[in-house]
Amino acid sequence: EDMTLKMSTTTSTEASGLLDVLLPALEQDTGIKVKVIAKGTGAAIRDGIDGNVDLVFVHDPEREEAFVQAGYGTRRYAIMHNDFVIVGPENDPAGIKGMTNGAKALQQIAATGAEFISRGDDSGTHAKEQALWQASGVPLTGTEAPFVYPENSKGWYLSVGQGMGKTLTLADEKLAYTLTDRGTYIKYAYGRDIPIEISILCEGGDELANPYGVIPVHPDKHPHVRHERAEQMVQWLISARGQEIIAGYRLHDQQLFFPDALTR
Amino acid sequence: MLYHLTGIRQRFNDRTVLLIDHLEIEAGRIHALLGPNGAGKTTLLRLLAFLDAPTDGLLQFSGRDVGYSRAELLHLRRQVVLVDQHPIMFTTTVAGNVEFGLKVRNIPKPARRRAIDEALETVGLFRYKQAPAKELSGGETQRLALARALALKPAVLLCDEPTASVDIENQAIIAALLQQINTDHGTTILFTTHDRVQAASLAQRTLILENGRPVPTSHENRYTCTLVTDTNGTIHYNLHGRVSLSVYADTTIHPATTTGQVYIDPEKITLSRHEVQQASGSQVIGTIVLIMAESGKIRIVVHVGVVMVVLMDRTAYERQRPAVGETVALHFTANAITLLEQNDQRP
Amino acid sequence: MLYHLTGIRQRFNDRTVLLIDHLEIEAGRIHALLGPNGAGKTTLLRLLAFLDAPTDGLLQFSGRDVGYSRAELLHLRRQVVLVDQHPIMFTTTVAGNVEFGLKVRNIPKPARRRAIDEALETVGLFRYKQAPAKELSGGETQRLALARALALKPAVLLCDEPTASVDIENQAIIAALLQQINTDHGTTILFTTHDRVQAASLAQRTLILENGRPVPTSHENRYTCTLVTDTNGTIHYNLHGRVSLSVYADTTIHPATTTGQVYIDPEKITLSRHEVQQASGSQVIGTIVLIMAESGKIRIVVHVGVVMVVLMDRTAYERQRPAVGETVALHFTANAITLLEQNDQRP
Amino acid sequence: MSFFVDSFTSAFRLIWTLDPELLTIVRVSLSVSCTATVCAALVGVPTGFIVAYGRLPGKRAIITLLNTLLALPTVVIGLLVYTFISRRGIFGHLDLLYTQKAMIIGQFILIVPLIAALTVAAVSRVDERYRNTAKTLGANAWQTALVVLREGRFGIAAAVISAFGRVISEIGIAMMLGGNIKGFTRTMTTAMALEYDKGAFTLAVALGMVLMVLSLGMNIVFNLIQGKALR
Amino acid sequence: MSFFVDSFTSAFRLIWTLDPELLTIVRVSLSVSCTATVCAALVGVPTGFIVAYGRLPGKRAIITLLNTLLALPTVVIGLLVYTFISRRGIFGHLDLLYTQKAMIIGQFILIVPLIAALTVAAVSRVDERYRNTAKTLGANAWQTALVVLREGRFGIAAAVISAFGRVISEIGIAMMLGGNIKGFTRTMTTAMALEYDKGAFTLAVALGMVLMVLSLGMNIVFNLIQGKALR
Ligand SMILES: Nc1ncnc2c1ncn2[C@@H]1O[C@H](COP(=O)(O)OP(=O)(O)OP(=O)(O)O)[C@@H](O)[C@H]1O
Ligand SMILES: Nc1ncnc2c1ncn2[C@@H]1O[C@H](COP(=O)(O)OP(=O)(O)OP(=O)(O)O)[C@@H](O)[C@H]1O
Ligand SMILES: [Mg+2]
Ligand SMILES: [Mg+2]
Repeated sequence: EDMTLKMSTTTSTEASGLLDVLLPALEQDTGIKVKVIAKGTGAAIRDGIDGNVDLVFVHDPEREEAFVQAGYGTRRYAIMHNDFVIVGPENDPAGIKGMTNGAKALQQIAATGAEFISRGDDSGTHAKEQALWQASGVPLTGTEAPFVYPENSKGWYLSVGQGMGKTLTLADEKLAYTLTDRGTYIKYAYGRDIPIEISILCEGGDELANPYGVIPVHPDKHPHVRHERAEQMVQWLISARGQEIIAGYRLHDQQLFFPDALTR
Repeated sequence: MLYHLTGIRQRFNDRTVLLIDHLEIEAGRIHALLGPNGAGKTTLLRLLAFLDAPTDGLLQFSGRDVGYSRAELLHLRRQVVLVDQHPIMFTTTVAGNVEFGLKVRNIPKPARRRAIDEALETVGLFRYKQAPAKELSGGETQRLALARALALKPAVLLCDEPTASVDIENQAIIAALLQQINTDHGTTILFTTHDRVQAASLAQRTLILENGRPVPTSHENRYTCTLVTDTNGTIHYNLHGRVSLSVYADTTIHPATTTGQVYIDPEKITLSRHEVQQASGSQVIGTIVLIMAESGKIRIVVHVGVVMVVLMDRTAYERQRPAVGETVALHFTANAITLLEQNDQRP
Repeated sequence: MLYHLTGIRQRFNDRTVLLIDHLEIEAGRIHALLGPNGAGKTTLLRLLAFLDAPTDGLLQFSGRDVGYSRAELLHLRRQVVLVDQHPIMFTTTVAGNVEFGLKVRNIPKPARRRAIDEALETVGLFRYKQAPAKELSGGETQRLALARALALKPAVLLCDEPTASVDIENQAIIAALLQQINTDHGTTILFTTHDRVQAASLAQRTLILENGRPVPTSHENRYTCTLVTDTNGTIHYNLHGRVSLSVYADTTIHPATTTGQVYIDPEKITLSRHEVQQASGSQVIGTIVLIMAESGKIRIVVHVGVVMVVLMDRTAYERQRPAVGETVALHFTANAITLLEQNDQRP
Repeated sequence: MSFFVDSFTSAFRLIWTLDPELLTIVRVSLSVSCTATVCAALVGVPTGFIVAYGRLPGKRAIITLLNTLLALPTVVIGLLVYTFISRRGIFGHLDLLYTQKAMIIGQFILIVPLIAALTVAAVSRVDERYRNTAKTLGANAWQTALVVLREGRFGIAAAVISAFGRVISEIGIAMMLGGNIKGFTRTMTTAMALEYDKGAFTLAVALGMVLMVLSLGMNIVFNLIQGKALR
Repeated sequence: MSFFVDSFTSAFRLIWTLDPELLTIVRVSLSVSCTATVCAALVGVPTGFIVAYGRLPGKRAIITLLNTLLALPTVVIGLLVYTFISRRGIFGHLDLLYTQKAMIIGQFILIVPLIAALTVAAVSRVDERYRNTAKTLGANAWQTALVVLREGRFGIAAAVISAFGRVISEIGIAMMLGGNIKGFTRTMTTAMALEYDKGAFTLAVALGMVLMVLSLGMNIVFNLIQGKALR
């Protein structure tokens, strides 16, 4: 019982299948069992704030930083990253195929008025999309601060407020563009029973990086958390063994995640 | 013939509760249907109302076989209305209940209103017109059920104990009413009752069921008895511990029998006055409590400890002129008393 | 006194259906409760069974005020059982229905079994013991309801029309049974009925309700009438279009009146034989259909187009000795006929 | 609990200011739920009625089946409908996916068994004498059925009301088939789920409270319509 | 549709091989749903009964309230319970969040109004004479209530069965309060949602089919227990 930890994470992490190879290895090496609770990024961090879990594993650097700043987490450990890509229909009405700069691609989509699906759920991916819009120079509106969207976007900009998988399905269904993390895309493009047909059109830009971090919950705020165990787990994750497993995880012959801890 | 039943059999859970080889019911008459509880009266009425199909047999109505297709049934049922023994009222007003049958017949509204008012007045419920039907008393409910049927002016009216819990004044009104619609509209009426006075005074023909079978006369004077052997070794029937009757010589009695049912034929009882001697085996003493006329005969009810019915010819009655309150002796002619059932339920 | 009612009033939706200033019910007797439909008989029985509390007034039982606390009610109800007018059976077997009351009294199983068998045998339903109670016929249901109550050997038995749809043999059995438990166990019995024969033969005391109020005698001979003015300008009561009666001089009639209710006091009718002359205003001709004894008097039912009841003294009866089937003339003494209601419902 | 106080204040503000976004969401929620409920009642009540009232062979089997269908998870219904109406499905050309119609179809499938099963229970309990009385008074099959329906209306109303409660509070199908598209298919519940995922619990509960107010209003209206049905 | 054929094959394989992971999930699902249903029935049936049967003031208001509560969305229930049992909540020290107990609490809250509302409908329909007959035959308050319950059992059983269908197919609360933790709080439905998220639609529907088989089995058992309740 003492060896179990609770970790909240985003749905994409769990759905990627990485945890299914990572956690058994962890248990084998350290004896730590992890109960994984997957939900939206916001709710996952909220779990940390409320002390319901021992550590959080998410991908939204800004909010992770705020979480640590507020004293809820001890420290953010960069574990790995993958990247965001902009996907869209094969016929590419906005003509963004081959572009690397996400912001420019968005600008072009806005210019042509091609349909774009926004996750609109304040997730890590959504935060990234917001940042890209800010950088694109497209005039934006929006009442609430983090929620902005292009002006005159009615009809082509759809905010769906759902997880990545559902958003991808929706984009595929509507043959629209959307921003996605590579991991989920690969699952849906290669692993699904009915593969989605939209393809990667814009990838590679630095601003499209998608870093994942792990933060143990601070025992000062929540004395009951198993901080030492959590710390032990994090150390394992950033150890060569943990990082190797992450690097070695392949799905449909594609590498999904790139270890961060060893290089930094 | 309005109804013609041939080989009709009705079963419930493998028990045959109705078995009628042949029965005809004449149009335009008033018929009384008598019989003990569980005889199958209600079951028969439900067949005649086309609510149930018989398990077996042929039912003809107005000379045509009843086919039980949906359209045909609707057509037939619009001519025949059954008033239930324990009628149920729709959850609406008194007027609403009467209106139902008229509405389904697409009677226009003004005519409907008139028919409702008329029907309610005939059964004396006009002042309850707007009251919720479920709040009526027992007898009022029964009268409303009748009004609900009468408003439809059916060709055939089947009434299951129409006056069972109706007060005396309304019993008379209902009886008069039935007679009136019979004469005015030629409505065929068939009603069940346990009241022989009513049956005799109202019906032109009487039909008796017993154990699901039509029988020529009703078995009144039927008593549960215990068999008692006296000190001489003679066996007597003992009725409810009150009356003792000697056993007719030809009767065979199984040795194990301790209880049974006896039937005393009311036409085989003679009545004599003034003989205030001791009651003996074939004679009992009692008081006359009621005398009434019944289809050509006179019915005399005598209280001898149990209630016993004597049927006299009119001429014999005129001659003897027994009076209510008189003490009389009843004599039983040979084979007046029959042992119907022998049983030994208690070990 | 077992029950003592003072100023009891029961209202439903602002309508007073029961209003009893003072009423006592004696223990150990058999009481009959008579009255027309809607008179409040069932309502009264429900009060006496402690099922409803009166809107107003004081009910005493065995000399103590009834307080309507839950524990007290349970205690009281275990002494008093009401058999409904239209009894409902629990969805179980016949035996299960009888068992219920015994079970809630924690009677041990063997005693329960014996009581069930006995109760079912007394009402002649033993052979249906294991049948589903809901499948019984109308009269069988009523008998089962009685068995269900009898099995409990209550101190007070309230029966709402216990024999309304029971066949004649079982009516006699039930009557005998009620008499027997009254004598054997001193059970107080109160039953309602519309059958005067039964009331007279069974009950030691008769109670009559009308419009929710106790009245000394029952208003029989009450008829709905229309007022007809003949060619001479004289007004007559016309009963159901059959009988015409002249209006008593003192009666004041509103000019607008076209219909009303008349009451003919049965004790103010005299009967004469052989006078086969034309019927005149104060005399009608009819045939005797029934004669019966009723608490010191003789009740004679005459069919004069409508049914009319004549109550004679025993001595007058003995003197005149009218017979069933005879044609007689009825004379009405002054103020025998009262106009009870005057109304003009139809414009 | 300050959390609930905050939510309450927030809910009050949303209603008070007639927040236009909220109004859109409420409109979508109501129109989808009401349409689905009405359609499902039109199918479910007669179905349940026929099962309870008709003399069908295998009645008990049908009832068991209906009860089993009550456990049909929203994901399965969502996927089922999805498969048919997705671009690749046989009804793909109708372009139904991610529209209110799609949500209505899904929710319809969800509650038809519920309404039917509860209607069976309600109608089975109606005294057989109502039926016979209607018949003998000359009612045709249809009119007789209406009488029985009328007498069972309390239970049937309960069935429909509980079905309405089920759809208006339903999330899975609304999410999968509607897509939670802002301004088009976002309902109270999907909005709530979104706020929850964002970690904006206060707003989620505030929306929930608005939903309860809405539902209360609907029920009061139901109650008035139903009128004297309650004894 | 080959999709459904695949799902069916897959479901069959899962059941046939008695997949150990599946067994765990089924066990969790059943134990949570059954416990929640039993507890909710123990509270909801008496509540509904008292409302329908008692002479409470404001009966109609209570019924309207119960009907309103039917529309309580799972997110709200989830958050409500979350607020209380989360580490910061007043019951935080009990460490209930993300356990089966938490799911049971949430689902209990979800279906109590459902059971109560449907029980009200079922009991209201029972003829008043049953009650009076029981009373006059000497039954105490409790025994009288049992008689009425017995006569309304068909409708009450329908209430409980539909509540069971509701919880076993429920996702939101199971997800929010159970956390879908593999081996502990993963139920049929949350597993289904996960498979769906993973894009493994076939497996999701296969799990759904297994759920339906399970539910069918439960209903057959119910049916046998209920026995002759069906007229
Ligand atoms: N629950 C009720 N609500 C309103 N009115 C009622 C209710 N119960 C009875 N009544 C009315 O009270 C009056 C008396 O009813 P009650 O049942 O006592 O009559 P009753 O004497 O038993 O008649 P019956 O011989 O027809 O059985 C009737 O007019 C009836 O309509
Ligand atoms: N639906 C049924 N299922 C099983 N048995 C039934 C059913 N209906 C009637 N019976 C049985 O059939 C027999 C005849 O019933 P029926 O109702 O016709 O009697 P009845 O002559 O009307 O008697 P009563 O004078 O008591 O009304 C009874 O013994 C009854 O128990
Ligand atoms: Mg009958
Ligand atoms: Mg009465």
